[in-house]
Amino acid sequence: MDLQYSPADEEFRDEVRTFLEENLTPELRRAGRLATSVYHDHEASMKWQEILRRRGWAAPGWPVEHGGCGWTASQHYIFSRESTIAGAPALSPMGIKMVAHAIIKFGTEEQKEYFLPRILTGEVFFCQGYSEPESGSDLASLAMQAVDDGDDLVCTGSKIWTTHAGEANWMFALVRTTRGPKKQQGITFVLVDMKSPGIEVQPLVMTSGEQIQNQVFFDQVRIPKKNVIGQIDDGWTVAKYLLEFERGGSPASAKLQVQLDEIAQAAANRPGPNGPLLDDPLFAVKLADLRIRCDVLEVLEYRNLARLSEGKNPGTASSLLKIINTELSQDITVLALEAAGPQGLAYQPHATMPGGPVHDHSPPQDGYVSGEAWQAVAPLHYFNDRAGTIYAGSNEIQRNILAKAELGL
Amino acid sequence: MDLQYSPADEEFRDEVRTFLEENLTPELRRAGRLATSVYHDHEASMKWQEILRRRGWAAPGWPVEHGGCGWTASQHYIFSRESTIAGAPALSPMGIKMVAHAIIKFGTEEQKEYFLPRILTGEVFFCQGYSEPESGSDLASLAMQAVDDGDDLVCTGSKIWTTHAGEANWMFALVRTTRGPKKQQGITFVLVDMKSPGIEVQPLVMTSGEQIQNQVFFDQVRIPKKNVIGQIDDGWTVAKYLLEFERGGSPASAKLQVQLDEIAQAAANRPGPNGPLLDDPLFAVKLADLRIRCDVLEVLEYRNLARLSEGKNPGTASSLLKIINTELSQDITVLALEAAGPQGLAYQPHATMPGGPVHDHSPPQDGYVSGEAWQAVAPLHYFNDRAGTIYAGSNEIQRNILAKAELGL
Amino acid sequence: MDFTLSAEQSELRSTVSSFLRKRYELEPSRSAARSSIGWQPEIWQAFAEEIGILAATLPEEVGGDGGGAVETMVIAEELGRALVVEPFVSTVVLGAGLLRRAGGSKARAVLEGIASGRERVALAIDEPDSYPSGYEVATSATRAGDEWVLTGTKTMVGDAPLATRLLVVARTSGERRDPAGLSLFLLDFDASDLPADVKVHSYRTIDDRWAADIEFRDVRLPAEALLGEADHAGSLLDPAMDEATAAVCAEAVGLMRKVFADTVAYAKERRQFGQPIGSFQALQHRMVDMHIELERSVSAAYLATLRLGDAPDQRARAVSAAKVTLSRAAKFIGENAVQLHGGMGMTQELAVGHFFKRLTAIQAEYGDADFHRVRYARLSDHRSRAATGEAGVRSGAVAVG
Amino acid sequence: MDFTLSAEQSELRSTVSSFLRKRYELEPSRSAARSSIGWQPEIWQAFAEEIGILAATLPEEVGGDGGGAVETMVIAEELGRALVVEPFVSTVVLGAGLLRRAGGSKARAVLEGIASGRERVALAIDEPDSYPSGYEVATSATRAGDEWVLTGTKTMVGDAPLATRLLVVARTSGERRDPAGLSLFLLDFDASDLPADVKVHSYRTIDDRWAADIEFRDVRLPAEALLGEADHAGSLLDPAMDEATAAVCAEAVGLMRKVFADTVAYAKERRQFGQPIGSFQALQHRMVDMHIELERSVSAAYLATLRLGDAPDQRARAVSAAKVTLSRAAKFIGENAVQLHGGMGMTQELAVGHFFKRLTAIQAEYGDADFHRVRYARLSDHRSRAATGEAGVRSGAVAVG
Repeated sequence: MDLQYSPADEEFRDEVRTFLEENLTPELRRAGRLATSVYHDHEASMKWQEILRRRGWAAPGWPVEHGGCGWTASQHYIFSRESTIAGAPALSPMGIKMVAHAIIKFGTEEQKEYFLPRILTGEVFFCQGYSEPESGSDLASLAMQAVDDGDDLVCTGSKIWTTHAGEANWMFALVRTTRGPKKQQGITFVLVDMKSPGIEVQPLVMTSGEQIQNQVFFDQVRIPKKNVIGQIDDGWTVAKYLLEFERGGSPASAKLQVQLDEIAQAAANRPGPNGPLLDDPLFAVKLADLRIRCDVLEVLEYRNLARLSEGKNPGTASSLLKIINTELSQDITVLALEAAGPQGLAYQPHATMPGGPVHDHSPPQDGYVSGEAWQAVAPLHYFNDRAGTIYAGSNEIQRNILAKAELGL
Repeated sequence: MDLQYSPADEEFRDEVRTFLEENLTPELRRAGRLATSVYHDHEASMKWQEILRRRGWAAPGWPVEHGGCGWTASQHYIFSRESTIAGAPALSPMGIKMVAHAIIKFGTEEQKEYFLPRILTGEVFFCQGYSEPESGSDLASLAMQAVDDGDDLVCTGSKIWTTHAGEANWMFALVRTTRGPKKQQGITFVLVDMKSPGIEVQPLVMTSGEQIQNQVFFDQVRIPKKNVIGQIDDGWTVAKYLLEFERGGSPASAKLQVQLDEIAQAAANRPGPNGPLLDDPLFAVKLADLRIRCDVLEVLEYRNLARLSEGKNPGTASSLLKIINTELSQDITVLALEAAGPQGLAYQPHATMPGGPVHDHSPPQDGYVSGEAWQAVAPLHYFNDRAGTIYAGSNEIQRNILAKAELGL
Repeated sequence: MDFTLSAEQSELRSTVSSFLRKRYELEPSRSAARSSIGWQPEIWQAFAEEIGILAATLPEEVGGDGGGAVETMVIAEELGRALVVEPFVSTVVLGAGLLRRAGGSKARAVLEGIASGRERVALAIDEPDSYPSGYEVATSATRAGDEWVLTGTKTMVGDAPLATRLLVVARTSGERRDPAGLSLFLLDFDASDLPADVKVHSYRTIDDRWAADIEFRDVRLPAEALLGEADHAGSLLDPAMDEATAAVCAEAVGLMRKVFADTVAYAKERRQFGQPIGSFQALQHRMVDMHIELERSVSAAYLATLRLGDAPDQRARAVSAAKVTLSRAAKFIGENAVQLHGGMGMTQELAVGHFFKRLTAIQAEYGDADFHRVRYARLSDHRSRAATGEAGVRSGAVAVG
Repeated sequence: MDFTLSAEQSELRSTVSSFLRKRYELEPSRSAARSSIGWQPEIWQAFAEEIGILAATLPEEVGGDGGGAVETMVIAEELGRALVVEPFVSTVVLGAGLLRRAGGSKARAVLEGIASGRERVALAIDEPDSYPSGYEVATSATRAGDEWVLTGTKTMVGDAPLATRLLVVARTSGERRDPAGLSLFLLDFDASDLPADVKVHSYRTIDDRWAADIEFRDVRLPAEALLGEADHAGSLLDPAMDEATAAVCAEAVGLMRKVFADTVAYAKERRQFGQPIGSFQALQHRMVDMHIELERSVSAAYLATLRLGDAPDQRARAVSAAKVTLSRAAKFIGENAVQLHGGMGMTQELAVGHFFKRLTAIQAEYGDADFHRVRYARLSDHRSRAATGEAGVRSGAVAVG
């Protein structure tokens, strides 16, 4: 047993570090550092994707023949970890990390040829159409009506929590082609051109004021059957396959450790009850507790990585990691808000780099910021991060999964 | 609105204080202070009951004609609160506070005449036969078989968690006289002479080593029908009536405040990382948090008291108070154990006054105690207090009750 | 022990409550809050003229009704329940509390203005480099002949952009962390028409209120700008801050009543897996815990309110106990209300999202939980608790052999 | 990154585990622990002779097998799972760790005795008036010619009643709270046959182990009783204490695996309201949280174990992280195992009650959670975390505009 990287991994890590040092501009780092949620500034994110693409690292998880890197599980982890630590913007997961895998596994040759290279360049940018207003945790109950009409499916209904629907030109969606006794059956996985007539995107304003999520209305939208992935009525198979990529795929500990470092640095300069806030025993112990939880999460991730490296199935580890990292992340946003002090109550999105437009906010003409940018990030991050325990299967659902699958209850 | 006692109440409080000062001997206070659970030293408890009886205060809650005091709700609260603060031993609740109310409400004249005065003097000492090994939270599923045989019911089965069964000469019990579709029906409330042939008491040794709880085995035990309280098959009515007296009856905040005072005093003399433990900011804040919860519980109790004083039903307040006070009490035992430090790991029941005999412990011949008596109390109290969230309807059950009755879920 | 409102207090509650139900809707109030005006002046005027809550707790000699802590609690709770952003606590509780204690004709005039709805007051105390609520003040006021010269920077001056007067805490003697040596100054104020030596940066807060950072550069104030005695502002600030803290505790109760009721209603109505989500035991227990936190909060708000007239240490301890309790509850109830509403709870579509933001902000106002925990600990006698008034605990001799 | 045991380590695990399954039952071990003997000497002898765990981690030159931190972890976890009360950690990890570092012929002889099962060692460090684990030492050893004179009182000397040797930490220079100036002395010891100048009070602990308070009254020790260098015991104690802490963390993992498995099994079997209590969602989620705590604990024990060879600060931080994690988990899992077992969980009838007591005690051993939180905070660089070795976080430039 050991906690060391292999020499080959160390070499790889150094290669990644060098690349990051050479290519991450201060502007790009800024987008990573001043992000207020998991969604980073769209433009910076796409710029970074293009830099990665040129290096051949935009989609390392794809099969080599489609432009992947053939990395080991360790290498994926190291790349993700180092990118985070260096402050690289996050790429949108919808295309590269999600639908692409469905296309690779279940798509036709034409679909692969058309979409995969365009996803890499950003020419095609996907959003996800899964949840519906009445189907959240109970995803399989989805009801978006898709009527078979010759070469097309004609869809009517609405999708919700559609991240970046405004920026996207394609959507991958689950629609209801057949109603039967088993709700998982009769679902079809489709790719939808967002310019199709009958689609209307309505932004949802979040508590942070950001408009990243949307509700997308479908009124008799025609989807050519050639844009079905897999078989009609068998979309649940595709969705389940993708779920593995959504949950616990990438390491969370690095991002959280960086956040804690930032809090520590900030608290060293903020006033506490008796000298710097960082020297306040109550604050110091809260910070220590969170750092300890991060250290432990890091080892949990390594254990998961070791299992993956041996070719084993992660099993319920993704549920476990999702619970641990989202709850830890939320607690970190609470400490950041506490460290921010009164300035953390000022609403100053103009000092941050949110993942989308901000509703109903006019920045001051002189660009004034009360306190520092990280203090402006703190409340927005706190609000947005509430999503962590709700999305991608709420933590209540994850606990149900663990109770059944892990404990046999 | 105000938080003041009325002048009449203040006068009453002074009367109680004077009585306590004059009658609480150091030995009796010791039993209160060194108790390791809600069950105080039996002998001290009975001695105190006798002193109270002579003053006419042993059973203040009974109707005046049976020896009660006719006090207002405030007066009951004040009496209980002052007794606790002064360190009086607690009386066994089984007789005076529980079965007596059943006898008064549902008993025959003979039953009243026989039992009530003897309960007061301690000549009759009751234990409770409710739970069975297979019927805990689901009390109504109890199965102790009671066969009708002329003038008697003949009982076979066993009861568990029978506090002080060894000290008791009578038991009040729920037995199954009829099996029907509704489990609450067909239960009968009986009084059982513990000297009846066929009864065997087997002590249960708790983690603290104390033997206060018992399992009581019934083998063809004959119970004369004249010892049935209420109607045969209608015992659930009696039990439900008594439940009101068991839950949230008396104020818990006073006891908890005294415990916190003791912790504070102890921590002022224990070494901390930097001077007295009490001056350690981490410890001080934990203590403050618990004291604050106590202050708030006190107000919750006053609000409940105010409702009772107006003749209103406490409703779900007893479930609410039970949850709050048992969970707070447990957290206090944790802080006490922490304050006790290494000596809190020494097993020294001889330095305490437990509510019953201790299994498998030979006190040192020289009576040596590592540290002080309160440090010896700390771990035993911690262990015993785990019962708080289990007994009298586990806190999970109380939350179910609140969800249904209070929130309508 | 009495937890019932008097007939007048009940009447006050229902007056405020029915006014807000009819006239204070979420949508228009948010729009106003986010506009350049930032609030609804006509509502404020109605507070004064129609339901009289601006005068309810002011002394009779300035046109008030002489109400006390319970009246403040009743009003603040109702304002919380409707998520009112208009500056009640800062003007009527904190501002008026300071002015009332300071006395003098100038203060009296402002109090009359508050009662009639003309004046709004903001307190400038926290500074960029000071520990929040810690009375750590570097802003100085020095005597220059008959005048005072004020220099320094204040931050997060709540409601300043709407205020007609500023109360500024400045140091007139002593070192930066010295609790003594502070003085209170009253300044005319209009954020839209400022003298050259005052610079104001106004901003919205996360809960749709307004605040400002204010820089004073050698601002000359007349002698009568000093309120009360020089160097002794602490004796005004301590009780007034405690009153304001008790009032936001009551406001928090109102906020929580609303989001809790909404959450339970939503859980009964929202169906997943073929049943209402409120039928899942894990969520039921969560809501029971929210109910418990709410009941604790109500009690804590009573505790703070009913102890405001006690001796300073008892008062401060009760207020700190309440703020710790309310902060914890606000976080627990706010976060879980969002969680149980799922994604919708994170949007501005439902009330819960807006209330959540106020519940977040209120935790930090007038000292966060840690500030009050430490204050409470400091005020608790180390050996055994002193009597907390008549209904408090009386410690017996706790030593045992 | 490798979390698999080597073939030898796996073999060791199954040897220990199958020995304990066959030969170490709860009932007889409790009886022995509560008897005047206090343990099972024949088990100890079997540890040495049959499964070799007393020598497994000792250096080869004293008859050991040269195993390291992972072997200690494997053994301690299995001992925990069987609730072994015999003094493995104090003798083989802490005692031997100190002796090994001290070196010299006397230490070597004792190490040989440990390997063969003849010797058991107890460390006397805490004192009645010292902060636990704080190295606060008033007991003094002063030179008198060729001898040392030892005076002072030690408390909660774990396993002393069973020990054949005492290691005593005494002050040879400096003030009471001075971390330097401590020295380590080796004394022959037999609790049943004491010299007049040593007074011992033996007692059982809440988890059925034994400990003692020991008073030294001008005890004269020969020069060679000093282990290592005078005034520098800290350099021996720090790493040895960290190793012992990591070992009890592993032991705690074993304890928790057992009570958690018992709890889940009980929840599946115990029926109330016509269904297994494990079908109630609130209890399911509680058990999931126990599972999460357990998985975190396993990871934390790995972290501590695999960092024992790192630089002192990295080692200490990893060990403190582990102890904080394990203490929290031990409390949560222990308390909830009892709660879910209901009344039966509070008795000595089931294993859970006994394990609960050990889980309670272990939280306080080798520094409680607060002690380690503070130590961890102190060791964390204030600006940004230093690299925690190769796999640790590397902080980039974290400043933003």
